Amino acid sequence: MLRVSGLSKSFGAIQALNNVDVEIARGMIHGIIGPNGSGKTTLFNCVTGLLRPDAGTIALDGMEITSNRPEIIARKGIRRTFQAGKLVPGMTVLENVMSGVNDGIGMAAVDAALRLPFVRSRRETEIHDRAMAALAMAGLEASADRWASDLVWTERQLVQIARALVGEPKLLLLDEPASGMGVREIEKVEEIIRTVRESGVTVVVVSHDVKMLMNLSDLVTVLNFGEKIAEGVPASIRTNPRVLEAYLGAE
Amino acid sequence: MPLPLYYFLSITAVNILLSWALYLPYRVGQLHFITVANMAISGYTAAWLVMSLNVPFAWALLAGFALGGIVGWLVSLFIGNAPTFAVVIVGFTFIFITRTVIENLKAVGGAMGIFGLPNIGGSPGAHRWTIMAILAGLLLLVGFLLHRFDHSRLGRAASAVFMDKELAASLGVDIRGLGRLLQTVSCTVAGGAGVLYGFIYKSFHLDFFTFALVGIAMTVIFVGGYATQWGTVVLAPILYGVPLLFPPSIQEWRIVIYGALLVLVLVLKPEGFITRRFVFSIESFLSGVRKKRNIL
Amino acid sequence: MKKALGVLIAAALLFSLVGCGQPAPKEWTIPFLNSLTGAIASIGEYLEWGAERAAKEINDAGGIKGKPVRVVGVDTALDPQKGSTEMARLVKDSLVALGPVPEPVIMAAMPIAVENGMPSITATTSLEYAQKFFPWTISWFPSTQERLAPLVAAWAKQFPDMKQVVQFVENYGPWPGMADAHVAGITGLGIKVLDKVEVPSDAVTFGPLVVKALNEKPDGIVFVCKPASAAKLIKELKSRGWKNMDHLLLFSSADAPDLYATGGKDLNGAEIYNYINPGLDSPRWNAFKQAYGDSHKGEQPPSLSTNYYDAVYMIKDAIEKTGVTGSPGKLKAERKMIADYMQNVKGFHGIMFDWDMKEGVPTNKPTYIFKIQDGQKVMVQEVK
Amino acid sequence: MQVFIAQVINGLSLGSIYVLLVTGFNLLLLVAMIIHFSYPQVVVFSMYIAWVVLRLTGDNLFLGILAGVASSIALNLVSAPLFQKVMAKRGEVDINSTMVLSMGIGMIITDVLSHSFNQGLPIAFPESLASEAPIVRVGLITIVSGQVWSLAVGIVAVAGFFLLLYRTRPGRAFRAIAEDPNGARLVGIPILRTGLYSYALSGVLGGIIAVLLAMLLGSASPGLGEQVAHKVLAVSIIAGLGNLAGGLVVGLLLGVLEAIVQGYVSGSWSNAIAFVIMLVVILVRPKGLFGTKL
Repeated sequence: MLRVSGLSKSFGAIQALNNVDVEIARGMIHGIIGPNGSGKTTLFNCVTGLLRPDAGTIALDGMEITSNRPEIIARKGIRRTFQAGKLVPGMTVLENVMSGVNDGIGMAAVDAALRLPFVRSRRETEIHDRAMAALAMAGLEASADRWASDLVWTERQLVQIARALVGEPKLLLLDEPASGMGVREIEKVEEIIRTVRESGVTVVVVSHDVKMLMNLSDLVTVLNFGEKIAEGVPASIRTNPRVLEAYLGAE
Repeated sequence: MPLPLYYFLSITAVNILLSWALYLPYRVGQLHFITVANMAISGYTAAWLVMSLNVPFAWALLAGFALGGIVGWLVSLFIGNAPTFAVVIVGFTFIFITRTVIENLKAVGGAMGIFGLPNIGGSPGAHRWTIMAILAGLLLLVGFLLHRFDHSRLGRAASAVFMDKELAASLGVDIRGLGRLLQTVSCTVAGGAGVLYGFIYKSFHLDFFTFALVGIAMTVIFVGGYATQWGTVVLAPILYGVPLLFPPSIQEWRIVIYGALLVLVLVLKPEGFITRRFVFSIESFLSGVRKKRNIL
Repeated sequence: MKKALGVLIAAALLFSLVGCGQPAPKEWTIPFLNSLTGAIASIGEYLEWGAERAAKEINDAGGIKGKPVRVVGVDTALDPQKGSTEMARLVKDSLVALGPVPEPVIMAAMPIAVENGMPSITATTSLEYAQKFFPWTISWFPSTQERLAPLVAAWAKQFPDMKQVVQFVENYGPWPGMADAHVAGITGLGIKVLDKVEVPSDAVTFGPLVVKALNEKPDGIVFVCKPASAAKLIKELKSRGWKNMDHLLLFSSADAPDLYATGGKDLNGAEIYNYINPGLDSPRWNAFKQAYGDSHKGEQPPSLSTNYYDAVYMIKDAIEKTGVTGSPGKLKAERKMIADYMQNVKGFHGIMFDWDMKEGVPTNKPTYIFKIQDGQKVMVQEVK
Repeated sequence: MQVFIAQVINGLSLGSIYVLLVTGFNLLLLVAMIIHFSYPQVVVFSMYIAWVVLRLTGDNLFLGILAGVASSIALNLVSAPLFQKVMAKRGEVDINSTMVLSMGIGMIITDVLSHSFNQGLPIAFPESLASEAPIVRVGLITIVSGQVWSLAVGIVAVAGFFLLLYRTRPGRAFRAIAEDPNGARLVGIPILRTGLYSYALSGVLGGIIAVLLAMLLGSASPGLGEQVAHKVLAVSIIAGLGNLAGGLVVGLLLGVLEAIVQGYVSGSWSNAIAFVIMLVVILVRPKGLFGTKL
């Protein structure tokens, strides 16, 4: 469903991505792995339009989206989370999740202006219900009214996933969804990711946590110094000599 | 209505409108000082229409709103999603240009100013009631729109932009479009407020629209609280009203007290006095006791 | 927190409803809307000093109709918002007021006095501003056009060698109009007015303006700008070799402490015109000078310091000569009596000279040209 | 031609004021990520302190200058914790809260100066410090020593701080703390001491600027800081925030531009024209002419 071909991006002298091809198939959990600085997040940033690639194309369902603005790409069904766990601290959990739905400005303005105070439009009701459903999927239904600034790290990651889901993505990009978590929390995240996939969303997970990705992914792509060095099912990656070399015995 | 109360309320209302005009673009992190220039542009234009062309006040006021909106919209085409710094420079530039142009325009009295704006509705009493009615209506309308904005996906989108533009974009927020909307509405409100400001005084002078006015609005917003529209409503009357009660010996140190207050609040209560949490607890109380709180 | 805010708002509203309190029937209260804080607070201070000096003299001599007079300073802080609200508070029950002081506050607040029929003397602004509010104020200065043209001409006549003149003009309030009046006077003598060099009000350095002016090769220069700017322009001129100091003429608004504080000895020899003559020798003036020096580290009274002194005496005259009683019941009629009286005062005894008012405009105030010497003004001539 | 040269020299003299102030402003940005909108007011405050001491000591230049510098350091160290407290986002400039805090500080300084010093009247510096006598005069072209000093110190300061911040260990430590205090602590930089040094350093610069402005302008008034604050901020933004060399170039350019406009076009339009040109630049290059250096 997503085809990345010949993608290159450099920052000054650093070649963050060098002629990378990745193909994400529908319904998969696709893992992208690589040491720090291998270009994983840059890849996400290019796909979501936050960075303009130097070369290469990105196509979603056969339609090229390479030069689209980020909000257009988001509305076409690609949603992501951030490694830093970016939530708006001054909003509640529910509001943060609801902020995942954004329509055109004009429509939204009219919709907002033409209501009495405390009366919610049909669209807002729908967003609210979707947000509650997404929170339920992340197991955070009970935390809907808490303030985002009061959440712990793990909860922030889960709220981010819920916020991405509420936009009804075709493709969900998760950037280090389990960084800084303990074993049991990681298992919980894995479980949520599987549930998401079962609901029909294709998932791409970026991580340097090899163990988790091997557990989770149907297919794994390995990046190192901006280049794709291997791709395959987890079992084949485990034994790939180039991967072992890149990780210098990390496994 | 007692005269001092009329001036206190009407000037406070203008201060609230101006502060709201600054508050709106600040929801996406833009300090849009052009609003003060807008007050002058629309105010002088409306005064000129009334004085020189005998246009009825209602039309002149509408023209003031429209002119503010048009200027704001045209500028927003260039700086809809500009970084704060660029927006600040735009504001300075417009304040300086507006000042210089008006100073040199004989038609609006140049450096002297405009004297003797007529009473709306014929008598001073009718004038005051008209001004109060318009201001009250405007406060309700703008306040209502702000409330709706803050409780809609636009408000949530603005909060996301305020925190992180990359995040907002990846959530599908049209940052440029949102900035344009907020800037245009802000400038429209400021334009109308400028017209009313002059008609309260029945004169226009360039020194009505200085950086001091920016200072008032900024203090109101930051001390009152920049995350909700209500801090402005509470702080504008206090900041303007309480010093009127100071004995002369304290009067003298008023500006120092303002400054110290601003510094203290920023340091001790960064979100200002009226925080979002505080407003939420009131709103959830209003919308039904203990009912599951909803985001409207 | 919320409760405290509520109490504050309620207090504010209540206070503005109640107003400043009724004027004590046992004394004459004259509120003075003045700029006691902010950028021109130093001017506000000596304006107020003058008014209070008059009140003290009057009280020492038995008051007005046997009742003491009290000047109450009301700070407007250069702020039109504050000025208008304070004025609204005063017009409820004040018989007469002084001020407001700077032009933006006058424009915001005077319409309230006019609308409510309360006289308020704006004794520091020019005719152009004051006349918009007649008869509820009077102009302290005569017509700009009629007065300044001969005044500047008298200065120029001193120097037969002077063939061409440049003006430095700041675009503030009535100043461009004053510059135009100067042009009329100078060209009347056949002297060429070369150029108007505009002085930006926030200028920090003055080299560019001075080079522009000097490049026109003027023999004389007239200054129509803020006192501090004028002083810095003169310093800059001197450092670029200007020698004929008496060929420099400063207009009356530049005659303020800022000028001397900034310019110091560099001003020596420059000429300045004004409406009061500090060198006058009269008991009343000498006492004023002495008292001012005593409370201001020996300084001379600035030129505007007598304006509100005279204004308080004019109010005294108005009350005594028109039979004003000060009773709250007759407020409206007595305000009108005072306003009408002041519009056409005949033979008012000012601290320096006697003058008449005609329809709100002084007709026979003398004007003077001085030479500046070590921060003092030495009279050159009186211009009738 | 002679006029043109004279005006360019005038412009450079005005520009050197902007350069000095913008360098101090940028230094605070670089070592502490602060937008000190009221930095010029702080400098003017130091000028006043220097003036007070000059008066008290019978124009003892050494003590006067020392007092100016000391007061600048003191003011900087006092305001430092306030700024650190309000900064929500580390590692990037938090324009909104630091700028507003700075506005508050500026309000206080300006008002205290207009109350408590010389009855609010302008202050004039003694001849020994602020000599008006030109060292060069050819026709309309004049140069006074204050102009030479200001420009020279401006250039030296830019070069010196550039080298210090980007080429030396202590300088890199200042930068590291500004960008990421926690990271800096992890790599073993003594946070408190280094932080104090960097604030003290910008205080020293502020004091020197105060003395130079006293030499160049010969006088000061409570409103002087406000008069130039907008332009200093604008110069820093146009050049690229924190870009020392850019601030030097743009500061001088703005000075020359203003002088040329005042000399050949119109004094009352000089602000408007200068800001329109700056506006065009910022719209074309939102990150400034020379790029942000933070």
